[in-house]
Amino acid sequence: MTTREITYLEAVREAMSQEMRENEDVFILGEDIGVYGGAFGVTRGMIEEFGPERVRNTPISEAAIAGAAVGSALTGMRPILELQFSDFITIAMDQIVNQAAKTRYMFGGKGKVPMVLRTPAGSGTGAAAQHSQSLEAWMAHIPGLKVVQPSTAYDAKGLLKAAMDDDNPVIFYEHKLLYKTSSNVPEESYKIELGKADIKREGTDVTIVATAIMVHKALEAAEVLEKDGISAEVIDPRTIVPLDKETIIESVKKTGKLIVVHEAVKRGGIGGEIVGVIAESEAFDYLDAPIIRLGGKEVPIPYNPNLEKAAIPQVPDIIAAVKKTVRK
Amino acid sequence: MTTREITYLEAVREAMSQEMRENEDVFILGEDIGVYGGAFGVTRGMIEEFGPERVRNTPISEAAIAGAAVGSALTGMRPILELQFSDFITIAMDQIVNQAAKTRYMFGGKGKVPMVLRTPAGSGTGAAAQHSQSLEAWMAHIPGLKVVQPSTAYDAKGLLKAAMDDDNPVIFYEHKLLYKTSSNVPEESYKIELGKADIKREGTDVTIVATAIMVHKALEAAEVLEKDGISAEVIDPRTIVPLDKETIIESVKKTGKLIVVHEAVKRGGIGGEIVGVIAESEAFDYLDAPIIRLGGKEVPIPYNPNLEKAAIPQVPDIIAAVKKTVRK
Amino acid sequence: MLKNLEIPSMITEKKLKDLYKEMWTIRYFDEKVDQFFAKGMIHGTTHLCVGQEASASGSIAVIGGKDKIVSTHRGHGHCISKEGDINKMMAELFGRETGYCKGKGGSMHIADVEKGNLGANGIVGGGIPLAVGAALTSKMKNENYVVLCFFGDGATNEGSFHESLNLAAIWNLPVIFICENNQYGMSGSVKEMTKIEHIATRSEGYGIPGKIVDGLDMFEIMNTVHEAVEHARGGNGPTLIEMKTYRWKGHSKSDAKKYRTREEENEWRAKDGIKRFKDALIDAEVLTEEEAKQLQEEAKTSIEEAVEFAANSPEPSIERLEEDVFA
Amino acid sequence: MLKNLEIPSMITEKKLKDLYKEMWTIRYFDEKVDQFFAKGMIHGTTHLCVGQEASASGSIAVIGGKDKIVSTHRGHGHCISKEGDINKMMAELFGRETGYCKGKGGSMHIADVEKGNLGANGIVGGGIPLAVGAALTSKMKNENYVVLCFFGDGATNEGSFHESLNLAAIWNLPVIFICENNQYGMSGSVKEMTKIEHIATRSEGYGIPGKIVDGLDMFEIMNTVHEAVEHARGGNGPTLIEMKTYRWKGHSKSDAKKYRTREEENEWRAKDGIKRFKDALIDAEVLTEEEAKQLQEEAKTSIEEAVEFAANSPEPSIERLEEDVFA
Ligand SMILES: Cc1ncc(C[n+]2csc(CCOP(=O)(O)OP(=O)(O)O)c2C)c(N)n1
Ligand SMILES: Cc1ncc(C[n+]2csc(CCOP(=O)(O)OP(=O)(O)O)c2C)c(N)n1
Ligand SMILES: [Mg+2]
Ligand SMILES: [Mg+2]
Repeated sequence: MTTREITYLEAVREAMSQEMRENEDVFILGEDIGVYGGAFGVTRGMIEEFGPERVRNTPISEAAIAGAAVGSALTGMRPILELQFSDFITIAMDQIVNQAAKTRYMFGGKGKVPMVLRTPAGSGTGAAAQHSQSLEAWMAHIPGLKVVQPSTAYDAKGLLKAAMDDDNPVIFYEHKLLYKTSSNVPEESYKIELGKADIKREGTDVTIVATAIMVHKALEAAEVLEKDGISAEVIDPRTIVPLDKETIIESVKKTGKLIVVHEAVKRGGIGGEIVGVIAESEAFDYLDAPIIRLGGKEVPIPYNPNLEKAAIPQVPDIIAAVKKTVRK
Repeated sequence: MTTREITYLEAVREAMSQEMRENEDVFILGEDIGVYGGAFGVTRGMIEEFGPERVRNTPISEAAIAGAAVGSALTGMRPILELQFSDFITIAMDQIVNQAAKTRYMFGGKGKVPMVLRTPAGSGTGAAAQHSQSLEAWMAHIPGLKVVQPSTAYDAKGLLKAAMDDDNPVIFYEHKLLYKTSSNVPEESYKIELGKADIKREGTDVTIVATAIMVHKALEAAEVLEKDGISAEVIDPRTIVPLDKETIIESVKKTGKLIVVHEAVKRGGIGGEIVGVIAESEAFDYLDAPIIRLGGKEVPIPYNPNLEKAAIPQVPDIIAAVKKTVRK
Repeated sequence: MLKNLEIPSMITEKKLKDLYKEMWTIRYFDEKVDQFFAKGMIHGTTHLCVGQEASASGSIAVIGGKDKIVSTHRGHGHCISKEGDINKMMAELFGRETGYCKGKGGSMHIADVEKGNLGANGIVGGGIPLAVGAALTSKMKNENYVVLCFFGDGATNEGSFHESLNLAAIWNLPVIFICENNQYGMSGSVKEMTKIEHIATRSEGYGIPGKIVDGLDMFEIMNTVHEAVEHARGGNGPTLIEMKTYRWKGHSKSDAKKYRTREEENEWRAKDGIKRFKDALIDAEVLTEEEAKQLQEEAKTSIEEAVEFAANSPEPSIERLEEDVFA
Repeated sequence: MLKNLEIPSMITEKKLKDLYKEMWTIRYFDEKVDQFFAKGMIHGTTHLCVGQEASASGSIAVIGGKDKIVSTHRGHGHCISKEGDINKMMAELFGRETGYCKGKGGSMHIADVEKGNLGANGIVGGGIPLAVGAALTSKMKNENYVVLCFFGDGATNEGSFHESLNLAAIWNLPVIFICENNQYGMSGSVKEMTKIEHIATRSEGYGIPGKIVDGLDMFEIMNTVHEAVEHARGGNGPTLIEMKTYRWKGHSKSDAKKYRTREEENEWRAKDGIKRFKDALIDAEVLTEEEAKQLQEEAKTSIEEAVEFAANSPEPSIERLEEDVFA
């Protein structure tokens, strides 16, 4: 496969465009996704290629557009819903949680809802409390939804393809600060199976499970730690539902130490789930230090850039946590 | 204090009525809370006592009534919002999560939002997927909200008083199947501090942390286990935010074994948070068996009563989990 | 046009008779369910449409098999009218394996996707956006079907109603919004919960036609819905139709009905849609008293058979619990 | 009434001059913020109300200190008009300790609860229910204040708009809903996103008065809002007022404005609300050219001072991060 370096944002756009060229049932709807190109420019150029019927600019009506996506999916389309900020899912929750996620089960296995809800998450842009949340743990709690959090351009493209191919509602989180990061990405369409973690770096002394942007911070920390003679393994689950428990368990059995890092508020975040999975698994017996979770502080995301950074885990926090664990 | 046996439902009503008699700023709003008495009859008789201005029947507009509660709280009232089923918070999420929870912080410490959102949660009534959820983990993930889950009539009355006295938004979950259970409750108004767990039964071999209706199932299990010579300590956190970590940690240090049980779906449930708290605490070193979490299966709540029961933990599941842990 | 009856041309004499029977089927179905609930024989809760048969039967009468409906928590009538199988319905209420949802859904989630019934819904207003999406598919895939979207008066105070009507309006989608205004939500009356005389007025805020019909008059219903369907099929977008009706029973399983008077109930009962339909059909010589009685009897029997079917059906096995979450 | 000017009686000559200066303060404030953002000197994003000064100034001019407002993401003008402190505003944009929100909120969350500004809001339509709640307090506590609730044209397609207007209507609450229709959401035009000519039409669905005003005409704004305020204070409930206006700048920090034409922009710029107000005041001999120039100059200087204040203010210390979550 021919690859070239493109950004995460371009990778997302390319995945959608390739799919829309191949499958007439796929379309995208959302606020300002037309000539404006979406709040982050992800759909820029798409309305020009696919026209306003397949790149549908919507009113500011999150409940209705989410529901329209669900209803169209139930009747044979394969919609991609772009929600401008992931915080706005608060307005579309009934349609996602009570309808999309439950329809098939409630109907006794009839009907299906093949849709992807793509939405930018996370802090770091100074957009403050109502535009910077990481709420993926909510979605992971709901049977019937799959939840994806790509950390690289390569993963974004392949996972989005898998999400679009899936016959179920998939919530696809794009981290705002990753949009401009780039990596080598094949030109062709390809799929990364949902539910397969990626070991982004192998190591032997400690396992760091990190999601989304924290994957990069964990890798940075691992490099620093290497100089101190500590070998950290960095695992990116990539999809939190389904969660690749095996890969994490195997790693912990090898290293005996676990750090979990996410940007979302630590309390009630997906880190607890991962710790829970390990604490009830065979890996428990291999643990030789308490498990440390790093996550956002118990505050709304503040505006001031220094406070904003301090509200979520940073590289030094990861290094400190690892050292504390390894020292034990 | 004079006590008498009253139901959980009566305890909730009594707490509200006593407070409304004493504090003019307290009022209640919600759907069908007037002559109908609310979907579960909790407010029955209240409109007759307090009149339609203070017991405000609302249209079926969850977003607006939640926002009206927030706005009135911000300007000096102390509203109690009754949401007919806790599942409907999906429609009011923006007002609860983006407004109520964040207002004070976003405003830099100005303004306050003293409101209580009371809502019936849980399965067991045959109301199926959209009327049976336990979504308290969502709320616990949001800084700025407090989250209460009383398991007895006594706790319900005292915790509701504390919630009404609190100057912050409090989400108060009432389990539907507990409404008709009763216990000895003082006639006078009294307060149970938010953030204090209750050891519902002392024991030495295993710690069972259980919430809401699972407290009763855990107690039942503990009785059976006692006959097998296993002494279980049952802890009811009562409020999951703030969480009384100390009480749980102390218990685990004593017993060395932990089981966490809730009705909510296990994946992403508050059980993971509790496990996380223990796994990173000093109690970790005292653990001599993997921690077992019991929670709802990864399915929407089904209608058929047998399936409905099988979807959530039952007494035998708790017994089996304890035995597995203790045997280790 | 049948003698003296102004009705859409696709409504044949046979169809009128079928409709008469169908209305009785709906009524007997819900009367039976009511008895079972009263006796505690059925789990959960239910919302009966006794008294409201006409809005379901009349509306669905004028659409075809490939057209779709989106129903509500008060949805037994809609399901029956959309060629629903009463055996599967009753079995579902009994929580049986043979039910529409294999016993997993219950009354509030009965759906018949193949027949174009996209389901009842436990969330007030929750189905309205779904109907918009289904209509979008019709447009995008050129399938030329229309969607009848049912909801109550109470639902029109939900944000989803507003957002959906606007969206369907600007996209000119083939969806007909049918408000079954039975005067009350659970207990809140339209008079208290809105400040307007007619819910149909809200259509003006979306730039779409709004119609008010007597929700107990089968002919007015058929004609008005038919017109809206033609309008929609012609690519002219949605219509909001308000049907004034009344539920005879309480809101759900337990309801002391303190929010309304016995007199009011009696007034509305006197306007019974089934009786009016029968009288009109007899007047128009479509039906004789004899035939009418027979159709009614057949309806009743079919319900007995449905109960029989349901009662003899197996419970779903516990192993099925974790199936059907994902496609 | 001031010579030839039909205006509410509380609007004195002095007040008119203050308003003129205030409008310039708003414009200069946002022009300055625009520059800072262009230079990357400010974090986050912002939404400027350059061109829309009249709807903020004119509306808030006719309410008193104990009355309240609920603002939007495009809220600098509202804040300034509601006696906001531009020093604290600028400091907030700079993320400083001395800002309205101690640097924790930024542009989208500036609030001045003491002055009755219940805050900007980052959620489109998110403030509307809050305004209803604030009006409810006024009624329940007999405080007799009114609430002006601002929102954009785009926000009127949110469910919260619909639910809130209905709720305020049935409870007769003292809230005035002011839609600043600047023709666009972020990029979606009112023409595309609704099928109606005037957003004020939506008032009919709630049984409340709806008014359309030229949102660049200070006098029409003051008179119309004044009338609605009287109506509300009299216990007659809410009014929906649509103000036709235009934002001169892009939606937010980065906006290529591909969704509209240069010609359209120029047409609207020509209708400048500040200039019209000035001309009218000079006509009415309330103001001389000289005075006008001076007031404008004062406004400009005040912004320079605000920048000075902000720039010299300390950053919040990291220790403050976890404060202010709970009361
Ligand atoms: C979002 C939501 N809010 C509240 C309820 C509880 N509830 C069920 S039916 C109902 C009344 C609905 O009234 P209407 O829309 O008029 O329909 P009707 O019951 O009269 O047929 C209510 C409040 C619900 N199911 N969903
Ligand atoms: C619920 C929600 N959806 C979308 C957005 C993103 N957004 C911010 S402002 C805006 C446009 C709002 O348009 P309008 O209400 O007309 O106000 P204007 O910006 O024109 O003043 C959008 C889409 C948001 N902040 N909140
Ligand atoms: Mg009704
Ligand atoms: Mg606008």
